[in-house]
Amino acid sequence: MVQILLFASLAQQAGTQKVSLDINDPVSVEQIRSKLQVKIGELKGLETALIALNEEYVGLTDEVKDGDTVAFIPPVSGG
Amino acid sequence: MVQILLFASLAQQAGTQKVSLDINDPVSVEQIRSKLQVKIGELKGLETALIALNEEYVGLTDEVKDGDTVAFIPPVSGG
Amino acid sequence: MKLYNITSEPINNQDVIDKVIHHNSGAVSVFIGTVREMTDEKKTRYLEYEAYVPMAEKQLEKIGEEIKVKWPDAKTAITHRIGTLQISDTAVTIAVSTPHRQDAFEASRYAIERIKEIVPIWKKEHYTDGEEWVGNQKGTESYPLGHPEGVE
Amino acid sequence: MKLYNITSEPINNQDVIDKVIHHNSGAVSVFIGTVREMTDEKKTRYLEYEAYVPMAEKQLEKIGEEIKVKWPDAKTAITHRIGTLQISDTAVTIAVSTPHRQDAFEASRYAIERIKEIVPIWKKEHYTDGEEWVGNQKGTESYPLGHPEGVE
Repeated sequence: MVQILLFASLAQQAGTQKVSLDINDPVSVEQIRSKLQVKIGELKGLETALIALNEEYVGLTDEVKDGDTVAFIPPVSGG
Repeated sequence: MVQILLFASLAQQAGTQKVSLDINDPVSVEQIRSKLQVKIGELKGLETALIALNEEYVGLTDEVKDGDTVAFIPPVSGG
Repeated sequence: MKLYNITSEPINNQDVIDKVIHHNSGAVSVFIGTVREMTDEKKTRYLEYEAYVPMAEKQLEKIGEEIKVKWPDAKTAITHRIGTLQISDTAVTIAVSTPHRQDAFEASRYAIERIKEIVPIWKKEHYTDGEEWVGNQKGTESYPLGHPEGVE
Repeated sequence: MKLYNITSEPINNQDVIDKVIHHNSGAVSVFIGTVREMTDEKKTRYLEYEAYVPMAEKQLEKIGEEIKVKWPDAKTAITHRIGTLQISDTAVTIAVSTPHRQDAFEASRYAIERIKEIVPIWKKEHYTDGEEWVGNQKGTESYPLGHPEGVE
């Protein structure tokens, strides 16, 4: 199982901060994003959000394994 | 009477922070400095010290009147 | 003593400052971000901050490490508050100590710029006439390089 | 509430910060000067600061006015301590608030540079091997322009 985290406007649109996805074999970050959209529908800003795998920024081709956490990070605005 | 104020190394050399000078007519700041040296002897750094008249920086040609305060300001080092 | 901290409590500035003062610091540059009422014509009633807390603390620590590379004698502490903040409340306090003042100013400024680039914290403005997540949340523009500068 | 202050008491940083935070400030840059132990090979035991107090407070106020001209939305407060200070004690705290952060950093930095130019405060270092007034007190060099820059 892969845990998906959503924040800010993404969480607001999804109505939740956490979504779980089942995967059998390792898949790419990009595939996780597609699966998420299939599961919960289109989220504005999801395509441009940065992505963190286990709390580190990654690219679309990085590999996601069972047990990982994938977070979608819309443009940050702290400070 | 004109009150002279000395600070830091100047006060240390003079052994005092305050010196009084009697003047009859207005004199220049430069003349005050000369009179001070006559009265208490040479002070290292006096010639290069900035001078304040009644708490404002002035030049050597400004006029000092009875009742004024003249302060000799060696290079500052606050902060 | 946690140098890089996300908290839901009010920030005590002196606590952050105390973390970086030591016998060979001579200068501390502190940056405090507070909630401002007016932004152009819009009036803020209050703000909400949300964070991906464990990653945000890691990213703050990463900023501290970047500072250490650029200014080896610097010591950095950063606390960012989350939750609901009122006008004039402190959202973030950054303290950087160095032996000499120029470095402290530069490093402190570097820290706040980097926070706005790489730390997963989000601000929602509650204006008198509506609310919005700050920072182009609609995704109509992407980051200039597709990712925040410096993120590998 | 005195915005420009020479004191012989320990400085409370938060008191200085509170003087400049208001509903339309969004950033405060605080500069804190502390007593450093090592300067090159010399080890400081303690420092003494002396000031021409009424003129020093006037000059601090003048710096605040200069900042107001350069950064009209800035609000500035400065407290400088005098007397005997131990290692890590705070000698000076400058707080500048502005609506946006760049101005706060620049104005705060401007303030500390100007303090070192025009405010009649003197520091005497008490090293482990002797003592000296800091700042070319022997008068072997004059100010580059014969006076601190900006003094008319």
